[in-house]
Amino acid sequence: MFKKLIEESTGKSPWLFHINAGSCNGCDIELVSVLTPRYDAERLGFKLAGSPRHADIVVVTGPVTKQSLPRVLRAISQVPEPRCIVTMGSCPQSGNVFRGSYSVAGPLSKYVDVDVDVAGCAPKPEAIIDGLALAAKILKEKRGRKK
Amino acid sequence: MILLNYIAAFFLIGLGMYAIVTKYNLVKTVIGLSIADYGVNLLLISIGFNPGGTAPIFTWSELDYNSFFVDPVPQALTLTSIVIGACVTAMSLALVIKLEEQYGTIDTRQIRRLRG
Amino acid sequence: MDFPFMKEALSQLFSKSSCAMYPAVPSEAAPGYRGRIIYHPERCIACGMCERVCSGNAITRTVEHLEEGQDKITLTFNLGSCTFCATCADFCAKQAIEFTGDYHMVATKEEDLLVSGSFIKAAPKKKAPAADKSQGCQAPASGGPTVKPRDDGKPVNDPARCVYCTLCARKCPVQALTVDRAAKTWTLDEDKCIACGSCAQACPKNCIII
Amino acid sequence: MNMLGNILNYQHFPIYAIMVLFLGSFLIAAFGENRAVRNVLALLSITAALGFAVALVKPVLLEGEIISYWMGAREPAGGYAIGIALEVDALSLFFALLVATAVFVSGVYSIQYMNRDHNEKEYYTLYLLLCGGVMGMVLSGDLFNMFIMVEILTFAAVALTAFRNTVRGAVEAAFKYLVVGCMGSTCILVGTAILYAQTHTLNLAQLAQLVPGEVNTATKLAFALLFVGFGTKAFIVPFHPLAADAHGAAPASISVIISGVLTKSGIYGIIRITYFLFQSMGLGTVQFLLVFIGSLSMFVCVTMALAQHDFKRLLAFHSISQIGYVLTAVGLCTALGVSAGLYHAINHTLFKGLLFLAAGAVLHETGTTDLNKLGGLAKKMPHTTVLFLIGAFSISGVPPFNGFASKWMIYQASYQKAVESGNIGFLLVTIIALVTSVLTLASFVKVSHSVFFGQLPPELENVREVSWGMRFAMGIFALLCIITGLFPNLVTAYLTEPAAAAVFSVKPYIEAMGFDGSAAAALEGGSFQCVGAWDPVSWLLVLCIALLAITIVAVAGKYDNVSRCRLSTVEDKYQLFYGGEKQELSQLGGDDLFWGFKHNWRAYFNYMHRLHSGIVNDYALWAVVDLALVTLFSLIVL
Amino acid sequence: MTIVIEALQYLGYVLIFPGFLFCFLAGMLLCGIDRKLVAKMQKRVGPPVLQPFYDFFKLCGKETIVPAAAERITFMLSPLVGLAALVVIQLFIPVFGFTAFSGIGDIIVILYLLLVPALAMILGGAASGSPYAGVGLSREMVTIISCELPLVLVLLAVAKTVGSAIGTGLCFSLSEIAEYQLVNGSLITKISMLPAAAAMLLIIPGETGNHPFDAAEAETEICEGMLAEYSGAPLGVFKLSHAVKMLSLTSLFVALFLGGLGTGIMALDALLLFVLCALITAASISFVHAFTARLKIEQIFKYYWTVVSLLALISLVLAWYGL
Repeated sequence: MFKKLIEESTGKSPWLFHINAGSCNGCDIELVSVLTPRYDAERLGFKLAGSPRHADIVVVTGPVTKQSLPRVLRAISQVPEPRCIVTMGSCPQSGNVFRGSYSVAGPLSKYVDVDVDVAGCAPKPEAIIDGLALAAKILKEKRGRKK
Repeated sequence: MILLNYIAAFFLIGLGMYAIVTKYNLVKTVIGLSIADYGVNLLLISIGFNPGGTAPIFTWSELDYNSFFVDPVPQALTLTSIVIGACVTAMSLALVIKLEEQYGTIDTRQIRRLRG
Repeated sequence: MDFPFMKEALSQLFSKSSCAMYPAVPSEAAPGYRGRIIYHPERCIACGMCERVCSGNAITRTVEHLEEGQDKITLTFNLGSCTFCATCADFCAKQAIEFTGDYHMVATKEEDLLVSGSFIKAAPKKKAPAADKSQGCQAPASGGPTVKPRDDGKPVNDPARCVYCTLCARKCPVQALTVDRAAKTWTLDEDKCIACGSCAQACPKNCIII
Repeated sequence: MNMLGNILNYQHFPIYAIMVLFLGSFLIAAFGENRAVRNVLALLSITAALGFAVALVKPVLLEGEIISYWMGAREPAGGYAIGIALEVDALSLFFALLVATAVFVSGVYSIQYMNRDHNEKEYYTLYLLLCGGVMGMVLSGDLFNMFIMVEILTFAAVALTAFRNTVRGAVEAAFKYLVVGCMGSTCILVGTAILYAQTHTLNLAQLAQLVPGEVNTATKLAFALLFVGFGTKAFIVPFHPLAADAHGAAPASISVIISGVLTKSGIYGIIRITYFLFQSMGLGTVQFLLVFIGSLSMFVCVTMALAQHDFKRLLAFHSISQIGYVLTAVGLCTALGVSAGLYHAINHTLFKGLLFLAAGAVLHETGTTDLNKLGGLAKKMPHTTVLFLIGAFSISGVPPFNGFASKWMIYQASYQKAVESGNIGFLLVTIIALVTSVLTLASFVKVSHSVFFGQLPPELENVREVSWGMRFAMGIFALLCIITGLFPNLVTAYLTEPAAAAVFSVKPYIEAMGFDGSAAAALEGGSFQCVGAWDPVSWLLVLCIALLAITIVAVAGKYDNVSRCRLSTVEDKYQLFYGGEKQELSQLGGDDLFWGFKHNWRAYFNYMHRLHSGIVNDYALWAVVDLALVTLFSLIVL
Repeated sequence: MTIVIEALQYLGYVLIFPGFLFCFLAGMLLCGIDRKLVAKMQKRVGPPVLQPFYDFFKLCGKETIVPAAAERITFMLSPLVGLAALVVIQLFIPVFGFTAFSGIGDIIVILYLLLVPALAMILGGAASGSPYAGVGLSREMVTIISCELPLVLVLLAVAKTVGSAIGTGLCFSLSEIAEYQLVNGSLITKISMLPAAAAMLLIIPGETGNHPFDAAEAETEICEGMLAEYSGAPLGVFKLSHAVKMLSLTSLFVALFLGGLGTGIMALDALLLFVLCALITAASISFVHAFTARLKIEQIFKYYWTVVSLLALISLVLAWYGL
């Protein structure tokens, strides 16, 4: 029973940890707007956590600069299993306009397995909700696979 | 006459306290302690003094209700007190020497590493 | 102490929320929203303008040589690298790139974010794919052109207005134009020209006529 | 056989208890060159002292007998006490037990704690002198002997404060202590002399018989002098800076004696003069004096402690704060109040001893007590940490440890007093006591965070747990802390209530020595009755059941799904989360941890900081002003 | 035989009714209601009422990481101790006429027991070694200090009022306070108790660490402070403790001021208690949350020691003079 409760709950309460890896702030603002009354992701159980230790989903924005790379990787490794990594906006997926810059180490998928990509520059809040819902589903699957 | 003793005793105690409170020299502080101590000794002796009494040296058989002597107890107290006073002076002077070694001064205003 | 929203909070308790219940209630993007790219290979002439103007390096063009001098040209738009600025669409002379209101660009694999299309381009021919002429071409300036347009869609220069700024030559994707400022000459290598119309668009004096 | 029986008669035990300590001291001075001999002698004498004190429990505490012992069998002649007397009633024995326990544990601790110092022989000589002085003082039935013992213990304490004279400020602290301590001793002597001049006796019982009938300017002055003199020994405000200085420099085992025992001797003296000699506790004004000074000590010292960043100095201020609790409770003059105060006195000796020993253990291993330089020792010294936490919980009054039981009684006593007397001032005392308790908790949170938890500075990487002997000594205190916390009924029934009853029975005290006690004022303490309910054993049982149930449920719910670092190099995953460089040490300094609190009180804290200037003249001035104020007070109201 | 039955009965108290199970369900529901209400007041839909349950069970399924710098035993044990202490508090607080364990604790014990969960959290945070935890525990401690003074005043005022009414002068026993209210009506009907009740309402969010007094757990500034290094089940237990603390404080309010509403039927009483708790949560936690911004720590201190303490003091003085 306990196992089932846990499995059921895993998809219903995904907590986010947001890492800004050199983002221009566009995606960050959009992510915050997802929590505003207009979109209110909390009704789906989403919540912004303050520490990676609390999080289920890591949302990375920005092109992953060289300076931020070790910290991003450290923060991601500190998220307890099962976890799900979401890249938000084009930057972490490819580097976008910053690609090829001397200071950009991205894309993120070179270093960790990215679960969900949300494209857009910046993505529309609805797209973010889509992406997070997909991440929550993946989370639940991972949880089910583990047991 | 004995009143003068009391006044002198309290004056000495007061003087000692005054020295401790107002003098910033460690040695003067020690002197203040000694002066206060002498004041106490004087007070003790004065308490035991009976005008016209003899020295309190008796054997059991000599003692009767007519013998008139100064109170021996305060004298014993005074002796103890003098000994203690000497100890205080010795100890405090030893500490003053150590302080001078460590701080290079005997000014109390500069010996204040422990504060707040 | 002042609590300006105290009453507001109370009144909201008994009124309807302002949530857009998104996943349950589908939501349309606003008009003019630049979402997922649709690429129309049949209109494309592979001029490469889009690739050149793309700031995010999202567009790649691959050329595959087939027999008979035909090339299979594939354009791939990586949405994961796109800034959705629509400059490519603006620059496309042939309207081959279209931005739609579809914002559901969520993928678990990077390949899902690629939009690509390919077409086969024959060796230089007389006929070029028909394009909407009224669009790519600027309206003639007052006074009218002094030269007649060609019928194969390739450019003609109007020497009366040309100032030999060389912008057209720089914009030409296939280096078919040579402009010499000193000698004041404008020459077109007709074999190279693909009739994309970029020169006409680039011309500040509207002296190139297609 | 008869002689042996005579020697082993418990009537002689009080003098034995004092003498073994002094004897041990002299023997060590004479034969203490060898380390083993020295340790055996020291252990023997402290164990014997403890044994004699415990042997007196049955006749004195349980059966209520008052032992009167005349040295050389010189009984009073002609209605006047000539000989030197020991008088042991329940109150004396209560304090003697405290002394013996603390001395025993601290002695056991010293053996390994002092092994890195030179001059151990002198240490034990002075140590046993100090202990004998305190023991003699609480068992003495003679005011002048009390003074002598006070002088002995002051001397020994001063010498021991300066014992590690290379430690920062040790000599300075000793000198300040000596100056102000001697002023206090002088006050006691002058007070004694004045009382002698008025009554021609030095025997406490006879003084108690004669003094209340002879209230004049001179005895009022004597009251003030004695009160201030014993106040110096208890380090109550305004003498608290001395305690802080002395504790910071003295070895930890001595701090235990100074805070746990020496201050108690001051409290004992104050109880004796207010309840017995002058029998003035019936006066609301004297109650006010004690409660006021107690509350002031309580609050001022706890705020001073919050501002400290030295482990032992902080503990020293807390020590005085807790003494403030004791004095306040004793000053309430109700059975519950006195009982609560004495209970807190026991607890204070135990938990403060434990805390000082823990601080000593930290100092012994790391070489520093600066809160800003320590951290993360819990991983290196797990047992010390647990023992320290027991002490910290006890002093902050976390149930079910002993500090809670006594504080709980103090709150009730003060609130009851407020309700009964209708004086809203006592209500303020309850509130101050409660707030002080929380502030105490706050500063111990600060200590535990900055010493035992948090991050380990790299230079403390090689710290090891202290030796078993030191842990054993701390363990005794910790065990006693828990026992006295769990069985408050037993403690009150067998220890504090008899002692509190003795406080209110002046007449038997006088009559035990063969004097006429009929004139003694009958102080009525009222009945001992708690208005609340507190049953720690049941509470603990319930807590354990709840904890067990929760643990079972938790473990079933994958609570033990733990992953931790098993490699020698720490992976990223097990690093702390913070946005800085990887290896950066970011331990929070203990200095200003409660900024949010201190910010609002910054004027007060700055003022207090300036006031505690560290200049000995200032402290002497405070003593003189205190003396003047108390004199004025007693001249007006007594 | 009777001993066995009695033991089972007490075990039932500890485990089921006012104990663990009730705490768990009611606390989580209160938390859910609070979140829903705040969302409503902010024009949002808000999470489902059962969301705290989802959160808790999800956290149970997560991996628990013990940082290398942490002291493992303290780190793992402190959440459980904190929760156990809260459950015990709940056992001491009367449910109108019924108290599970009446003879072993009183107001002051409650006052001190309320420190235990906070202390457990502080020690757990300190044991984790995180600098954020250091900042968090400092703020938490200051918040405790802030709340302590007004809470003491409120409790003393109640003790005085009931004590002078029943003739003993003062009364620290909670079950006696509850009985008095059952006979003589709720204390909140007395004028002297109104400021105390108001003060208590303001204390509740501070004690539970709810918005706007949550400087100690500010997730945007200091990564949830003491909880920064907690993950998985221990974190879930802390979240549960927070929920139970809301229940404890609100039911303490009910016991102190609304004790006269009891019906005498236990099931009904339990339901009534829960409804009242939910109402108080709505008034004191959710409502304040909805329209305030987080206070700085020194503002919290100032606020509690001036405004709230003054309210409580007025009440105490009124009670003192028998109004």
